[in-house]
Amino acid sequence: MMDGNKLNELRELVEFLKANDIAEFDMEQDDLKVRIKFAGEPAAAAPAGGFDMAQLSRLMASAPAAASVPAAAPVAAAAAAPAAEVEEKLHEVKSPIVGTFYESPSPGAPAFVKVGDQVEVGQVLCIVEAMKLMNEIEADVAGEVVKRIAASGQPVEYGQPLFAIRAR
Amino acid sequence: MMDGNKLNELRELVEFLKANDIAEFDMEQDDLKVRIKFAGEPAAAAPAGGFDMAQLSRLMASAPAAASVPAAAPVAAAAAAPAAEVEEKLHEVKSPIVGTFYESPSPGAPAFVKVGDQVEVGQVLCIVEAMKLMNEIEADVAGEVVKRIAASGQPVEYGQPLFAIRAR
Amino acid sequence: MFRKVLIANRGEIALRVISACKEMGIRTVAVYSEADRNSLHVRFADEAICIGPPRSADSYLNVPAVISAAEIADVDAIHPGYGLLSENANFAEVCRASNIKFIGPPPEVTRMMGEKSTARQTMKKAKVPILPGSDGIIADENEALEWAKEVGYPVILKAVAGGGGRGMRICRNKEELPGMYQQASTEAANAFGNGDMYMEKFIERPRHIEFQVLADEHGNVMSLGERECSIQRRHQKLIEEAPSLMVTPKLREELGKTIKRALENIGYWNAGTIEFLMDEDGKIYFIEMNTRIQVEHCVTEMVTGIDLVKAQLRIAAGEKLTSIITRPVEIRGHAIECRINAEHPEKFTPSAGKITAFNLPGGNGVRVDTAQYAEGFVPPYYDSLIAKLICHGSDREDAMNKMQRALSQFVVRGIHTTIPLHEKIFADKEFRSGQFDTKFMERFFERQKEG
Amino acid sequence: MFRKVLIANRGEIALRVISACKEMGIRTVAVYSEADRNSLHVRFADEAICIGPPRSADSYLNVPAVISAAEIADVDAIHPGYGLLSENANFAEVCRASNIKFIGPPPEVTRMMGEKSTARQTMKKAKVPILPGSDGIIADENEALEWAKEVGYPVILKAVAGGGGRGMRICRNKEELPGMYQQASTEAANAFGNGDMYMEKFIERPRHIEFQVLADEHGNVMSLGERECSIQRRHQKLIEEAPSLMVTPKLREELGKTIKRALENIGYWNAGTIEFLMDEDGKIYFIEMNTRIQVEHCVTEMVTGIDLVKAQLRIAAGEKLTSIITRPVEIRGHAIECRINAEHPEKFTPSAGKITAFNLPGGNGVRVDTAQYAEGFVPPYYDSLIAKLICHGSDREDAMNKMQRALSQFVVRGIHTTIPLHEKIFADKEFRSGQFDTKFMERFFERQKEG
Repeated sequence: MMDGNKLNELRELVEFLKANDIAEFDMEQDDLKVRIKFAGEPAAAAPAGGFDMAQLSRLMASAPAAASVPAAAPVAAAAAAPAAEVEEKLHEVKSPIVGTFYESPSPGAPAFVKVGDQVEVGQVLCIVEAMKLMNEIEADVAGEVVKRIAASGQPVEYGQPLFAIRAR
Repeated sequence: MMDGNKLNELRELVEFLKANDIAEFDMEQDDLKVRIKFAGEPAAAAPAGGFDMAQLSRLMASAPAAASVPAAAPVAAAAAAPAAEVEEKLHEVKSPIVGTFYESPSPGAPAFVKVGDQVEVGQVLCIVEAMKLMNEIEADVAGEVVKRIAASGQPVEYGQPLFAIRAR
Repeated sequence: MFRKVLIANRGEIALRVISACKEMGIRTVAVYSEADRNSLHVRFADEAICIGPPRSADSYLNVPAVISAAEIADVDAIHPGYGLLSENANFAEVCRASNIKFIGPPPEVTRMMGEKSTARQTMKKAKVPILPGSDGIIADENEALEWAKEVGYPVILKAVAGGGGRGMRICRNKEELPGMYQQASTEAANAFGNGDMYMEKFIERPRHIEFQVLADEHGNVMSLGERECSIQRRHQKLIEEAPSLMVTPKLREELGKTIKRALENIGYWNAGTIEFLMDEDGKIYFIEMNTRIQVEHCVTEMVTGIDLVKAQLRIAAGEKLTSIITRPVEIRGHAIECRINAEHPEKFTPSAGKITAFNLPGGNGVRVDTAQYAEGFVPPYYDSLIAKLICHGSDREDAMNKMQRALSQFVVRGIHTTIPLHEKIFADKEFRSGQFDTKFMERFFERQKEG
Repeated sequence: MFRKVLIANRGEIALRVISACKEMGIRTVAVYSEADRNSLHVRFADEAICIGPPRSADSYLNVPAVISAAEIADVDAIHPGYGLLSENANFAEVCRASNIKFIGPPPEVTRMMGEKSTARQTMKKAKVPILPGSDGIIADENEALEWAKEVGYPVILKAVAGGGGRGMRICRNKEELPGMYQQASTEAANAFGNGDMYMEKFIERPRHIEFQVLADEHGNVMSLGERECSIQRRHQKLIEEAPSLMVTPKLREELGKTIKRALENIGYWNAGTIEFLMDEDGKIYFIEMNTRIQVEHCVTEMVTGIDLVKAQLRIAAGEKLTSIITRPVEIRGHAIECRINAEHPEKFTPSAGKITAFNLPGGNGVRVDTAQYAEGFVPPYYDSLIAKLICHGSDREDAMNKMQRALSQFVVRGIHTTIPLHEKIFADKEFRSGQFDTKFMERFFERQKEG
């Protein structure tokens, strides 16, 4: 219906209208008609959830990432990685809890899975230890393990990608 | 949908409308129709000076102009007028100094010029008094006096438009 | 001193604690929910760990997540700020079990002071004047009538487990008491799963006055004077001051001594606040104790010159009060705090969203505590407090004039804030007179409607 | 008190004066050049008048424009801030002729203290220790040699009309003196149209220490203690402190008394600053007096609790010092100011332009004086100072730690600022030791290059 270019233009238009507190906007040109009317309170921006990263404020955007998450902090070290993966449209298995990532059930034991393995839904991929409890993390899609993003023994934060899986 | 040029035009248009406190705007031209209606609080009113509103930062733009230049301050009272004139591309004779505007050489005497007069370059249009000195302000273009913007006896600031002249 | 501290909070108080730690050379670890990824407490901490989704219950109130973050970041201590986990004795216990120092009192004392009737008994024993009322739970209507006779009407019935006005009734005579007792108890049982009631003397026009204390682990207690917190809307403080116009130096000293005596006996340590009501005759009655740092701690800091958050950290690290506060406490000038909330200034509806313009007032005697910034975002999930504006002047008049000036230079666009409300309050004659009570806001709104 | 005051300045000091006026209930009139239309001093004044194009000479320094604006706005008084017209005796005279109160000393005194040799004589008479040197202009080489013999080598030759290092020579022996005298005099004649020279004892490693005074129109003078201003780059102060580690309470009191005696005799009123050099042995010598409020006045405000700008206004309105300062002046804690300039932090090239992000630090003990804001614009026409960051702590160590914390939270994007430079200075061992002198920055840059 709309190509990416048009969508970008529309996004720009809407953001512009919002920034200018415009409540309604109608436009007709050739075979194109646009009518935009904003609901409710003016200036209510996008919700805190998903889309916000794209609209990072200028203050944060222009700040060196290291300022908030220093490279030295292992927790955050891997957090930057997934961006590249996302482009390949791989499925990411994310940590549902804060803790320490382990690829195998005990030291020296073989890893639950390795890159190239085919996994099923519910298959244990790794352990995240939190407060002395070993939490088994299961695959939520079936497919091929393309990458192990976290390193064994590494602290992980909530929502941090652990594995990339090419879903089948 | 809309090319960058059009978006720029629209941006300019909206800023202009905001600067002029316009709440709704409809337009038809050839196959183009535009209708704009502003939300909520009236946008920032016209600024103290002339055209600078377009360059006002967001902070200043969203602030009521009354904060910096109250309506009660005679200095700024007439300052809002020129915006409308600009569209007609009239030449503005601006005050080169801060002072008090007088349309005639002495109280009760006829004005130097009146609306409709044809003036020549160098012809005295008015007086601006500063520090007890009467400074004659001369026309810097030849043409017809379309409007006297400042009122006699009114304080004027540097750069404030005094007359609008349709240059010939 | 601690090497590394985790701050289990968000917003201005998280940044306040981070700043105190930085100034003391302590490394800081912020925790945050997904909604706070771009918050300044995340940006300005040395490390930051995402602990869960936006909902507080799943992130900031999620004890395993916070403890796990503390473990992987290898911190020595956790500062809970205010609200959230700050008065959660279970959390303090888990910290203890995990060998992480909880920056607050021992969980036993938090529990004791958290139960209103126990707190009353404790204070009563130490001869702190308490509001006349039932010594604990009232068994039935008849006991309620007896207590009311002893206390004298009007009385107020309150739920032991209560808060926010539910399970609460004001009774003016013995005829209406039995019915109200039943109603309130039923309401409390429905709301809190506990219908137990207690009774207090009802003061028609009370002032809310609270005393700031510091206590160390070695049994030393110090009073830092009082705060006047009567400007409230629905039990939410809007404006706080120090000192209170109603507290004479003599009263301040006497109460300070009494409080000291009370706390020395119960093994309390940390900063703490003893809340009182003052009646129309200037008599003062204990109501409850808060065992955390408070939102309004800054006004005490301004008039005493003592950094309360640093004091908390030093106390938790085992230091003695005598090494933290080396001079006699002296009250200098007058300080006022305005809570700037992301709310509509008349309707009080929360106003989340993107901030499009943000100018902070500065200059002489002006302090701002905030974690907001231009183009920041106020998420809809949490407390609406976005900034505290604190002004310190030579006297109350000077402080009020500074506040008016500062409010006029505090610009926030994109969301609604309570700034315009504060501007009106500071222009109000009754407020400026200093002669008000906790019903002030009701009268103020009436006047605004009329005006 | 004045009804309405015009502020003949821009930037942070204009906003500082506007804020003081607002807090005192005085209406304010801002003047501005076309380049400053969107500045906060324009926004926050009650009225604002454009007085000319961007160049200072055509606007802020344009006496007829400023006076005319004062007349059309019908003000009682003009506050000149610092720089610009603040020490222009002619401007003060025009104000007087126009029946507008100039907030500063009488023009006669400004003239007297503006001439260095006259100022020296005045101070010498009052027994203020002055730097040994020629009593006025040196007629020729021979007189120069005689003076140098009396003063003792090394000596420094300076131009009477001078400034900024031109017409200045350090002479270490009698052989090089005659040639240097000729060179310096010629240089001064070319630069200032006046080749007159004077001579002072040259101190190898001096500290710059200055005393803040207030004086009223009734002959009362009060010293508010000193500031340490030795951290300079090319005679531009970068960091100022109060008190100075080198000034003992005894020296502070003695010098205060001497200064008081000196100023009582010359009919001075207004705030004022007496600048001294301190030699390696702790001996202190008068060098010059500034008859205006200074950039660094804030550090004195922080440690004394006295508002200097309000004091200026009250003095100008005829009040007595005894009613302005009612308690003995006491120095409390330690304050440090960093000048945040829009300059490259290493090359010091001015950095005008649009600010794209701006986050001010706040919290306990942090004061920011600025007229900048997010998305504001730094015009290329004026002084590069965009903010002053002032931290007040219990002692120097505490103030330095606060400053480091505050600098780390001060975010400015879009232009370069000296924030990174300050961060490095506050991490420097010599700076932290407090044992430095006006050559500190040279050594600091050397260390930076090596490191």
